[in-house]
Amino acid sequence: MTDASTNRPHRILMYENMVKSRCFEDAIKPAYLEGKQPLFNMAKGPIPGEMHLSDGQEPCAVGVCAHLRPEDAVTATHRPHHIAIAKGVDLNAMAAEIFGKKTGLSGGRGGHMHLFDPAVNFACSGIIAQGMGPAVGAAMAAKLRGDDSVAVAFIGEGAANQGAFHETLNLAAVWNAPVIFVIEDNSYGISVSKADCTAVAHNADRAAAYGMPGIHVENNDPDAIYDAAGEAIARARRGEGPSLIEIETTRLEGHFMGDAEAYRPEGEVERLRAADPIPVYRARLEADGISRADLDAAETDAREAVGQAFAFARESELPPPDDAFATVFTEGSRR
Amino acid sequence: MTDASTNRPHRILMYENMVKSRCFEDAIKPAYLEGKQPLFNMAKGPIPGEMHLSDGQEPCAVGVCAHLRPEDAVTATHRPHHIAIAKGVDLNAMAAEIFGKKTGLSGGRGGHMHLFDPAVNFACSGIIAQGMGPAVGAAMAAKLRGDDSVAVAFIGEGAANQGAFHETLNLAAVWNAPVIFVIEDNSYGISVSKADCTAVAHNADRAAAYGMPGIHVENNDPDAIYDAAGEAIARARRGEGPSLIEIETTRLEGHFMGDAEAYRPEGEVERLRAADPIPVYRARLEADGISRADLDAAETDAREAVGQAFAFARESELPPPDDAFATVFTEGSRR
Amino acid sequence: MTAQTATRKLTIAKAMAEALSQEMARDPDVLVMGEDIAKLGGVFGNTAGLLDAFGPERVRDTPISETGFIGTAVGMAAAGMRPVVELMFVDFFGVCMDAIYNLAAKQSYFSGGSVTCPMVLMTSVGGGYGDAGQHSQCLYATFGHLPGMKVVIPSTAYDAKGLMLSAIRDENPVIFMYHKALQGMGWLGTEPGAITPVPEKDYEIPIGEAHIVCEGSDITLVGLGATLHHCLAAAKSYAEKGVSAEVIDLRTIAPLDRQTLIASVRKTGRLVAADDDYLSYGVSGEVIASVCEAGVPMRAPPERISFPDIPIPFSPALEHFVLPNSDKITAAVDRALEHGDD
Amino acid sequence: MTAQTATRKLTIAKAMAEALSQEMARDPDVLVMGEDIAKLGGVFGNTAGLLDAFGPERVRDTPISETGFIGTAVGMAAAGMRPVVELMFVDFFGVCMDAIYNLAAKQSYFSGGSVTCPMVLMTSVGGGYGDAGQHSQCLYATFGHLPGMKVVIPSTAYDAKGLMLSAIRDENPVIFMYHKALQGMGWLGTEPGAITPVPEKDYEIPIGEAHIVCEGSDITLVGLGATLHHCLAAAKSYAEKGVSAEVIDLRTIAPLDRQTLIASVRKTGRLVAADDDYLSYGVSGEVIASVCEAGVPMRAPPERISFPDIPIPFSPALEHFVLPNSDKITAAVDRALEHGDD
Ligand SMILES: Cc1ncc(C[n+]2csc(CCOP(=O)(O)OP(=O)(O)O)c2C)c(N)n1
Ligand SMILES: Cc1ncc(C[n+]2csc(CCOP(=O)(O)OP(=O)(O)O)c2C)c(N)n1
Ligand SMILES: [Mg+2]
Ligand SMILES: [Mg+2]
Repeated sequence: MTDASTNRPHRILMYENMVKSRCFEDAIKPAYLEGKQPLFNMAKGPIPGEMHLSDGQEPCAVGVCAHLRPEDAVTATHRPHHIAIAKGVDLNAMAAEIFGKKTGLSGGRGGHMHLFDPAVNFACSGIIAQGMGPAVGAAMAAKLRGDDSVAVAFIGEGAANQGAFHETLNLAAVWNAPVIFVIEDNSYGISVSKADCTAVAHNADRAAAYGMPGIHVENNDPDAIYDAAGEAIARARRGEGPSLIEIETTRLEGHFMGDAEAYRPEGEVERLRAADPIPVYRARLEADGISRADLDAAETDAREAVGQAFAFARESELPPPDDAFATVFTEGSRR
Repeated sequence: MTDASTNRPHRILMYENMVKSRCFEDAIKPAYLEGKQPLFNMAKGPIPGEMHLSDGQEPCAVGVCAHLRPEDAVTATHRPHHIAIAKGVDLNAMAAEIFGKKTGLSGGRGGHMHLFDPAVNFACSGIIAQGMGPAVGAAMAAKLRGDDSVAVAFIGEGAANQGAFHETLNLAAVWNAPVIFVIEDNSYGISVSKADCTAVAHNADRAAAYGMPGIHVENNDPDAIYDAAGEAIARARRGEGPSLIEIETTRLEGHFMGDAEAYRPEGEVERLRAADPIPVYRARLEADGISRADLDAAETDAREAVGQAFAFARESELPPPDDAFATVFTEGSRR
Repeated sequence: MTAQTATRKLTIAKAMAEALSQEMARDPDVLVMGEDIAKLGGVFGNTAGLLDAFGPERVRDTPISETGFIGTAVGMAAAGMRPVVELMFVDFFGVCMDAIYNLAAKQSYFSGGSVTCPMVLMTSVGGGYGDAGQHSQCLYATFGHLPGMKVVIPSTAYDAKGLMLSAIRDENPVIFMYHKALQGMGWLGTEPGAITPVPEKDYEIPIGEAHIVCEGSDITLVGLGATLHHCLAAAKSYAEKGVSAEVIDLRTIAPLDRQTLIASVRKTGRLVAADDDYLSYGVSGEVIASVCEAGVPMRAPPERISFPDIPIPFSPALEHFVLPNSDKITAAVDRALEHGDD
Repeated sequence: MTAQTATRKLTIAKAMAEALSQEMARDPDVLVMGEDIAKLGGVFGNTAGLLDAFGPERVRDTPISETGFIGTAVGMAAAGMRPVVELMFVDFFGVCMDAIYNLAAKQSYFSGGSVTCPMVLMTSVGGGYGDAGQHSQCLYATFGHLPGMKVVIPSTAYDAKGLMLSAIRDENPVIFMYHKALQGMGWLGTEPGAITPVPEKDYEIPIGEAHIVCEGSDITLVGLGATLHHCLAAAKSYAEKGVSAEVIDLRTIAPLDRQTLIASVRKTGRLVAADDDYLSYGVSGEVIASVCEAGVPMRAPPERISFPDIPIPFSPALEHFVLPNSDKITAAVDRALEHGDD
């Protein structure tokens, strides 16, 4: 097993991506609210529609993706920003997509829940657990072609009660697919707590129903996630099949922007914010002797990249209306 | 726990229902082939369509249903005859339904995969795992009304890889529903063996993923099934929630009539027939001192009931064509 | 009280919640299940207050297991309860359609009427607010095409309450589609015409009957949900020009009230149908086919305004270009009116 | 060899299997997955021989997990493979439609064309052999209504091979519906007209083009799959009476070839459309609407013969009463011909 505490380059990169992801969400927040005030109206402003922020869940994304190559496929959910960033999705095109611009990843057709970047094999979806099948498929394609790339499907703990979860874990195990299923357990599906809708305390225990390893990672800890993911991914690359990793993480914001969060117990948000993984991780890195200068540099790089991306998105043109009719079908055929 | 070996009335009834079910299938076979020879054509004859026989699986039905009352709901599958008979479905109306007659359970609208008898709360379906939700619903209705009736969902082992299996077991556990899920493991889903499509050796082990008891019953043994079901049903009646029971059983016929069964290993059918549960159970009952006279009487009663049912079915009229348009919607509404 | 009642205006969300609450008080067999319908009161507000009023036994948050809880509702309905379940967005039908169209919708028929399925499936439809291709669909025809279920969609709060009471009391599965652009949630913006006076008293709106919202003689405009309001806006603009448009709200998609449509076009001789579901094999096409196969003499070719056969794009620059609106309806009406009486 | 080829007749099942086998030999990225498609060769024979020829890596039996393996196929397609998956009966779409309509069908659009989904979903349709309400449906319009997928259905073995080769080579998801009454499995009985000469050579039939099977001037008959053969039977009977019917096989439901339909009815002035899917929001209604909205002058009201809006009953006494057939088409043609040139 990798000893994360000594694996400095990864840890600084992980920290940088955590900060980049948070900066990205922090840049989204005011932009999203433009035109939606005083009366919040989701249809208005430069970024309409639902907006699911990933604040607090950064460790899951960076700890797993630190092990991945561009050719390794990742499928994410309706809450995709942190994962997209950790996987190396083009930040400018991603921001532009969220602003519905011509220069966006899909020219504004997809929006924030439908980010596709084939250059780094990233995709996400607005349907719970929908990405799990495609991850198994990407893994099987690699296996059939005989290369050692893998696929990772990220889901929330709420998705672990969807039928697709069962079908894809079973299929992946039967076919010995090099795929890793990662559950970001932020303990809520919108307003419904995991305890109120899940028959087991730890979804990792469900791995036994598919004869695959199930790993439970506590405390939203980037290094522990890095280690667990490292083993599971190495295992998959060795042809030893799928794994399930369940990560205890935290959702610091509402389910989507505008969520009143009345369903949260008194003081929960404050408690979670007090354990914000970003300052916690920075403190640990400093304690482990990583220089403040290096960490400050990482933060600066992250901030600048996000600043550039949002500038690019804002400056970009909206797509011409006729673009609505393009790419419904891919032209041509294999002759 | 009930000591089945001393529980004579149940055992004789169980044996009678096993024989009745087998007689029913034996009566179906020639009737189904009428008009389908020399060239087998599923569309022809008094019983068109697919025909899924239950030969060999009788122990599952009788061992479980011996504990059930008319108000306890049972949902079955595309292979429903043995379960319907063990649950006490009107045999005449059932046979008539399979012949597509006006006097059938649904006037010939449903056929052999769609047998509904509200008098004994029996239903079945042609869609894999579709009956599991309705069983949870029947169980919840009983729970909410405060009576101690239960529901049982029968499925095949192939259905244990369908998403509905996961969703309904989780929901039943979360809501503590008085429902028992019974897997008839005949080791095949059409031509696909359980081993080729299931990531665990025993589906009973999947119960742990829902925090419910999982019981594995070996050897297609009616008494062992009776005991396991007795405990699970008593548990549900006491309000202690759902259970999963997996039964090793055998499919002595093809998946449906006309199945060439080329996918079976050499000699498998012969081996299974040598362990036909009906003669095996009769021998045990005799060894346990139940008189041949009682068992012969049970067989005679079973034969006569089936003979009567088929005579009734054959004599009955076909429905008038216009019946096709009736009962699509139930008239009236609650005012 | 009655004075206040008469003038009391509600949103569709509140009208739905009131109907549910009144029926739950009246009928102990009614219960509500779905994702986020209890503690949260429904993402779209239509179950607000029910948990406090009726408790967690009858108002149940579910796991994200649509096949599981809809199948469960069917079993409850067969056992004599009257479940109202929510499918948060109609776009999600793909994960649970079997339990709806193959189970709930066929239970009466497969049992020859001996087992009923009195349940309501509430589901939100429609776009226009930038929620993209998996959260903005309508799928009216997807449900209307399949037998054994009734499908209704209110265009006003008044209709929402009356249709909901009828739906719960119906002995059959009823798909109750509510349009997000009409729902009256502040955060979604709302068509003002959908917020109407709603009597507190118990009343039903018959399922299966279209509603002639305003009578006219020159052209028939047919809409439902959001497009009904576009049709009304178009009709208004023509009234000023002295053109008399008859506007029909389908209200029920299945069973479709063909008589009312045919009678209207017999009178007007012109037809423009508008809906925001996909065009091909869709609602407006069925309206046109039903009128034409009846041999109604037409003074102009019938026209339809529907959502084109493309996924719903996210960017407002794209979505608003392809969404039906009153301008598109007006353009179609202009074309129809150009045709004289030949 | 070529001589034998020219006259060699195949069933649709064998034509599908031949197309799959030839394309798998030609293109290493093609693989086949589904329930009972390997060892058994497909319940409906369309994958017979593939396992022996190409082995278990490329010919994969799956668990009964349609959502799982169809979603998996989409991931394979995105990765550059060309999966052909089988949904044994179209009736089962309800357990996996999300992976089809919300995932496969929208991948190109959501990615702005940067990720493709070249996959084929083969699925059996149709009844008439007593398999009842969950194993006899057609659901053409259910698939045709939703954007992003192409939908084809062959009426002959010749079309089956050419459409299958086109479908596998298409860069988009193609739903390949094969009709059980045409499939040519002895145990299902078969329409003899579906068993046709099939060249061994590689050929494609363009997706999106309807096929004028026979030209005529008095009336246009439109069918697909099984009803195409009913239309041909009806046309034959009229030919003897000196009435010239033009018969069109839709072949592709989406995208629908409206031009061909419109041009034909412009010529004949009469239209009868027949399909065995449910009537409302269905195929024949769309055919009628498409012709009428084009303002084609008609000599008689258009008619449709479809399956009524009821679940499919089991009893032959009921099923054969409600199924479309050539007599029902003939009756509609008679009604249409009564109308002179007004
Ligand atoms: C099939 C389906 N059902 C319901 C929804 C609505 N929905 C969107 S997000 C969400 C909660 C998901 O919870 P979880 O999986 O824990 O992810 P999280 O939001 O916590 O990141 C729900 C129910 C959906 N998008 N898809
Ligand atoms: C959702 C769905 N998928 C596929 C089928 C086709 N099918 C009918 S029976 C069957 C095999 C079922 O195997 P199992 O559950 O073990 O039951 P058994 O036939 O062995 O009794 C399959 C795949 C179906 N009816 N429904
Ligand atoms: Mg969560
Ligand atoms: Mg089995």
